[in-house]
Amino acid sequence: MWADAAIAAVKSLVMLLLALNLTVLLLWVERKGSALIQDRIGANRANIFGGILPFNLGIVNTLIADPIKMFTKEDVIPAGADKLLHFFGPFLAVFPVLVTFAAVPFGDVLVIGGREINLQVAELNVGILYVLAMSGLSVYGVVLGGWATNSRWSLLGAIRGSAQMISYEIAMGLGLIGAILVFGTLDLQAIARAQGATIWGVIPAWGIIYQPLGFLIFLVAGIAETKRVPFDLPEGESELTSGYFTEYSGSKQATYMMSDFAEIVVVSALATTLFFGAWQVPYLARDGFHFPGGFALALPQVVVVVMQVASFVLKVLILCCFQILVRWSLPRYRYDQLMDLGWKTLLPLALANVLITAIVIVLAG
Amino acid sequence: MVPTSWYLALSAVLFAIGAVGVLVRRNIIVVFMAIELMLNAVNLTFVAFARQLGTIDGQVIVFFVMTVAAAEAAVGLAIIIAAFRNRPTVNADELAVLRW
Amino acid sequence: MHGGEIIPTSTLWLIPALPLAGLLLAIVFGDRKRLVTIVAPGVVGIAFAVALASVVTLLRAPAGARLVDDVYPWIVAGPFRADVAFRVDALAAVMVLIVTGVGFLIHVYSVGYMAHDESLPRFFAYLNLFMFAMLLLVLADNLVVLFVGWEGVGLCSYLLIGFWYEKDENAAAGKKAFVVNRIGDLGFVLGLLLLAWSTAANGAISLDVAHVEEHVHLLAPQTATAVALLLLVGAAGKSAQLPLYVWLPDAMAGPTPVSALIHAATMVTAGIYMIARLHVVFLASPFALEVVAIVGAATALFAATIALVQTDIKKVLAYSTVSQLGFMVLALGVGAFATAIFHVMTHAFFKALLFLGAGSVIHGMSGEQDVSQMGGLREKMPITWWTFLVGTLAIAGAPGFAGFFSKDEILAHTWGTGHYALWAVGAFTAGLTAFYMFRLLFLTFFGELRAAPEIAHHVHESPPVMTVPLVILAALSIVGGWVGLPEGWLWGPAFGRFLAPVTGHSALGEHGAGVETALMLVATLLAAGGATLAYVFYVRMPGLPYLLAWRLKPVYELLVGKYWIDELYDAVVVRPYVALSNLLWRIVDQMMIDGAVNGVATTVLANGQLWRYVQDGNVQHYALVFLGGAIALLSYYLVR
Amino acid sequence: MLDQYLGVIITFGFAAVIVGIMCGASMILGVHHPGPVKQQVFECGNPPTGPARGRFSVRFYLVAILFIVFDVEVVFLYPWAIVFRRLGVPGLVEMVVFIGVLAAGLAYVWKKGALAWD
Amino acid sequence: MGSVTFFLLATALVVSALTVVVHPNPVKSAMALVATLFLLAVEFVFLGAHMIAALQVIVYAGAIMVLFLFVIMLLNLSDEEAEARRRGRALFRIGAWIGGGVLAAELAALFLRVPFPAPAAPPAGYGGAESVATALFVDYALPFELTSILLLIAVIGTVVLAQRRAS
Repeated sequence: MWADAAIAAVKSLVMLLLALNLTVLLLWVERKGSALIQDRIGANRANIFGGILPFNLGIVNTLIADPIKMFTKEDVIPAGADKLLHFFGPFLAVFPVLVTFAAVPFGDVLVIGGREINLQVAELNVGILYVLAMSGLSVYGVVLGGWATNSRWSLLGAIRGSAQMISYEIAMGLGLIGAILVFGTLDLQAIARAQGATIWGVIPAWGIIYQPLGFLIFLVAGIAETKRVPFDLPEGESELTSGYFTEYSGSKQATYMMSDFAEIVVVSALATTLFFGAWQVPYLARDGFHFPGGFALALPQVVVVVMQVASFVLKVLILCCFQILVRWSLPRYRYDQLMDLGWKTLLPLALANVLITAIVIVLAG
Repeated sequence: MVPTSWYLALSAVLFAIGAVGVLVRRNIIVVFMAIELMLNAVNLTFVAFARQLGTIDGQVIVFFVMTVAAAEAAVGLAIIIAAFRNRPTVNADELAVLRW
Repeated sequence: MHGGEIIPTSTLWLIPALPLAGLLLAIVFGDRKRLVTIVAPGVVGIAFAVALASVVTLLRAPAGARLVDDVYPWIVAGPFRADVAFRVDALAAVMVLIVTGVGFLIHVYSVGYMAHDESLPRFFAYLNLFMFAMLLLVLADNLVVLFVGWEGVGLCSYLLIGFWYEKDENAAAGKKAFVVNRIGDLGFVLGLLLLAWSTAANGAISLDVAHVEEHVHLLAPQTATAVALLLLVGAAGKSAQLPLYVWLPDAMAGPTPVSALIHAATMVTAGIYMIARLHVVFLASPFALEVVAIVGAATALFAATIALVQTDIKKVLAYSTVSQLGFMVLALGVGAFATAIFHVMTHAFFKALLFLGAGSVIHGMSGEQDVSQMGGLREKMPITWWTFLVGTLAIAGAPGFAGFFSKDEILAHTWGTGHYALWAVGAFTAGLTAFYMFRLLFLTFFGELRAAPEIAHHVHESPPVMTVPLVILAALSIVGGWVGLPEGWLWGPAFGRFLAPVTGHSALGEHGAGVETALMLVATLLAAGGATLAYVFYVRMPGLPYLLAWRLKPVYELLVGKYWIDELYDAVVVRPYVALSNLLWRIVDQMMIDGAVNGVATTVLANGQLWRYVQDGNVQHYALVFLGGAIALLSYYLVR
Repeated sequence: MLDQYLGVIITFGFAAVIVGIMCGASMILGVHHPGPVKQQVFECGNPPTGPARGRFSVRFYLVAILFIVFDVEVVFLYPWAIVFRRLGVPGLVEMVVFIGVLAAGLAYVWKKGALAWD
Repeated sequence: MGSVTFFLLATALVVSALTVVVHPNPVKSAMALVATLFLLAVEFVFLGAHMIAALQVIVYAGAIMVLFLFVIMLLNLSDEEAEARRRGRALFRIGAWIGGGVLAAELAALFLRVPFPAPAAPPAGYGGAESVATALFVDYALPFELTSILLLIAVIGTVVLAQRRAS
């Protein structure tokens, strides 16, 4: 019993660290990426080793200097605020997101000493529902954040933010249903393995091929969920100062920032798992490559696993960069446009998608 | 294996707490929450009996109970909002008049 | 006695109809006083003429006959039948002549007496109404019609006593008279009903006098006694006998002609006439007759003693009337029905005379009635003085005058039928009568005038319209007595013989004529004694009465207070009655009935209040009740 | 059946620890100089106006209600999606009716303007 | 699973349920209710109802409680303890608490008295998505359709009620 616990612990640590590192990495990517896009230098002040290198990528700046500054700042709690809720605001904003990674598979099976370790923290039979449940809880982070600080503007920001999140949660949910229809199961590992197959022997059977519209709806809803531009109305609004976490400072504000990026990573991870063949490398089975031409290349099990994990991380990274790219290129939506998009376009579209997929499956047999 | 009757006893306690909540609290919304609590206690009994009998029906019924609870919450809160618009109070005593 | 020849006529209804017409005319021409003063007496005069004619036809008819005028079938209800029918037999003839004759004279007198009164038409209307009712009573062939007349006269006496209703005591006197009469009438009605019920034969209930006379044998002894006693109660009410006499003295509140007509001559004799008419019933129960006699004698003595000390001229005459009525009832009681009627006639003449005389004195003294204020009116009012003297002699029973013959006959019959004690009472009362009458005479007409100066120089003789009736009545008071002489004198008891067929013979018993003359001597001596005693008391030594009064203080107080009968009645009957009604009103009505109703209302209200708190709209309270219910249910399962 | 959730529980534990540290860090490491001005609600510099927790339009509340209803719909779709292959056409018909009715609800709300953000 | 964990979980549940009822601040009692629902979801997992547990979190904790929080914020409800202690209420409150206690005791006594046989080991996949789904769409098809109508009515009702009427 304890061996399982240990393995599970290792797996969850690996997953959490992976998620955290990716989140932090994204921080840097965004700072430098946005500078690159907008043809400016970006963060390059902090430099530990006195400018050994000719160029300063600002890694030190965003990855070391900023976090330290954030954690050592004074934690100002406004008058009339509710201490307990003030602490639980950011806590509930990040916690559900981190926990969602438990269901995401990052590899096939690792065989060590005769034990097959499923590279997925928790093989949940109700995988996707678990993910949906956790994403639902993150709404509380926003709501409590706004209510606790006793400031009218942050309350307004919180209400708008949460209204936006819940509107797009439905669309996200419906988007996934298309994929589930195709794969017929809620267990993410099963879905990932199903994507190993090939259509007509050549095309890798990734979700996106079956569900292009589903993927699109899911991605848009995902971005909206993360409240990032073009949907970052809650904090970006000119009159709302910085939305519901204006009254937060120090590590709490850092936590809220981090929740943003964590959510981006989660959305990318889910997108990859469902639509981009999770850890699947085209034509790679457990024992090695099986190219369509009948040509096969045997590989040791460890190499296969490494390749699978690498492909998973790579895909997630690509999607994250895409989302950051989106942030710095699209103008911000007006709030009524935002809601209309959510309710009047995405929702009907998703419903239609579900019906079409169902009909196609029934016809195709 | 925890015997089913313990679960039932636990749900009884939860139900009683919900009932007291309905009686004691003056704020209608909290009364409403107490009612939700009572509903959940009942759900617990359903699931406990489902396990006891080994059938799935109990769980399906909980499914429907949740739907009904959702609809009830929606309409109930709509009524409270409408009542609030006429008389700016959520105090149960002040809403003792059968019309507003 | 019964079944005399019936002579049908069709004129008798005129006698009562004429006064009725007079009444209607008085109502219609109420505003023209002169016309009313002519019509009212005229109508009564014509009625007297018609009555006289019918009596003449009766006299020409064989003895025991009667004129019957069957007007129309009034009540036909299954076995019971009552017609409006009039009869004139010997008894009715005497009565109708008295009523119309004396009535006519009093009407004429009233014209003068009431001349200055502005509501004169109303007075004459009432008088005519009274005449109509009295004639109905007297001429009735059917006891129901008699009863209608009986009530009519009761009403008129109430109206006339309370004629000057502005003053409260007059109205109260009227009410008192009416109430006491009603009590009497109740007895009378019960008597009639019992009589009708028990004399019903072969399916026919009738109150015809003839029918009653035929079937009186059907009455069982105790029923007859009951009927007789009830009829006596009626008579006592109407003729002011002992228990129910209290209203007569108060009736003096009415105008003097009224007292004369109603409370002397006619109405008060109705009771006597009724008993005479139904003597067959009384004969059927000797015990009742004894009671009647005793009541009569007692009333006579009782009233006479009170009259001794009265100072109001009309009150003295009122008590004297009660006393004389007592004599008549005594006569009836001893079976001398004819003698009673004879005394009714003579009494009508001299009592009317005395009352009208008193009226003219009061008229002269401009309303003063207190004898102590009068005196020495001989010179100023000669005619009134002389006629009053004749009246006093007549009532006292001076030989040759009317009262002498009728009263002695009564005493003779009382002795004759063995009622020696009653005779003694009667004789003694006769003495008292003489004493108080002469006391009145001397106080009024002898000595100096004791009135105040402004009244004194106003004293004047009454106008002829008042004095002429006085003179006529004085003549009658003298002549009236000669109709019924004692046996052996001239034409003997002609009056008795005339009435015999109707009222039956009242044998004088075995003593015959000798006894009667002896008794007459004794009575006359007593009367003379009374008169001289009065002369000594009030003319020779005026101080003596006061000395005697002071000496016999308690007796004097008793008499002046009229034995406190009124107070007694008040205490025994009126006050308890009022108390009872108060009690009933306060406890039964207020507390029990209202209480019950209000009680129900208040309990319902209280209940409502109580339960109002249960439904106070607070949802959480209702929820608590839910919880209670649930716990109760569960505890049942726990216990089971 | 507990093994499935072993991973979840452990992840919950680690995540709680990590987030707790992150949130609480500045409270412990940070400096403590609370001042009235510093504690003032930030409104672009000017002093806060009006009640802190003022009311807002009922529009948001409507969105929340619609969210519940459609969330329940989504939740019903998931189990359907899983067993759809075995149900075949009847399953499809069932779901078409279900989605049709709720689409009618959405249309009603749409026409009534509950979604219009004026 | 052991009765220790059960008792731990039970006490946590009871404590959070009590906070929902007792705490004067509506927002705090709402969060307590969310915690209660979450713990109940965990109970469902222990009872083998994985699917229901997930749904519980999604529908109840995720949707309904958000609505409650929205309404609380919408109506800007202040703390309630000020007038909760109104004098007339004291007797009523005590009565209610006693009533609740008696009810709980009676129900618990009744349940504990029943000799439930040890439940048989559940079939494979019991409580999982497939088993619930098949039951739901095969045996309970009609109630499933009725719930859609119920939801439609709820939507229409809410819109009608919440809309600002012409008055």
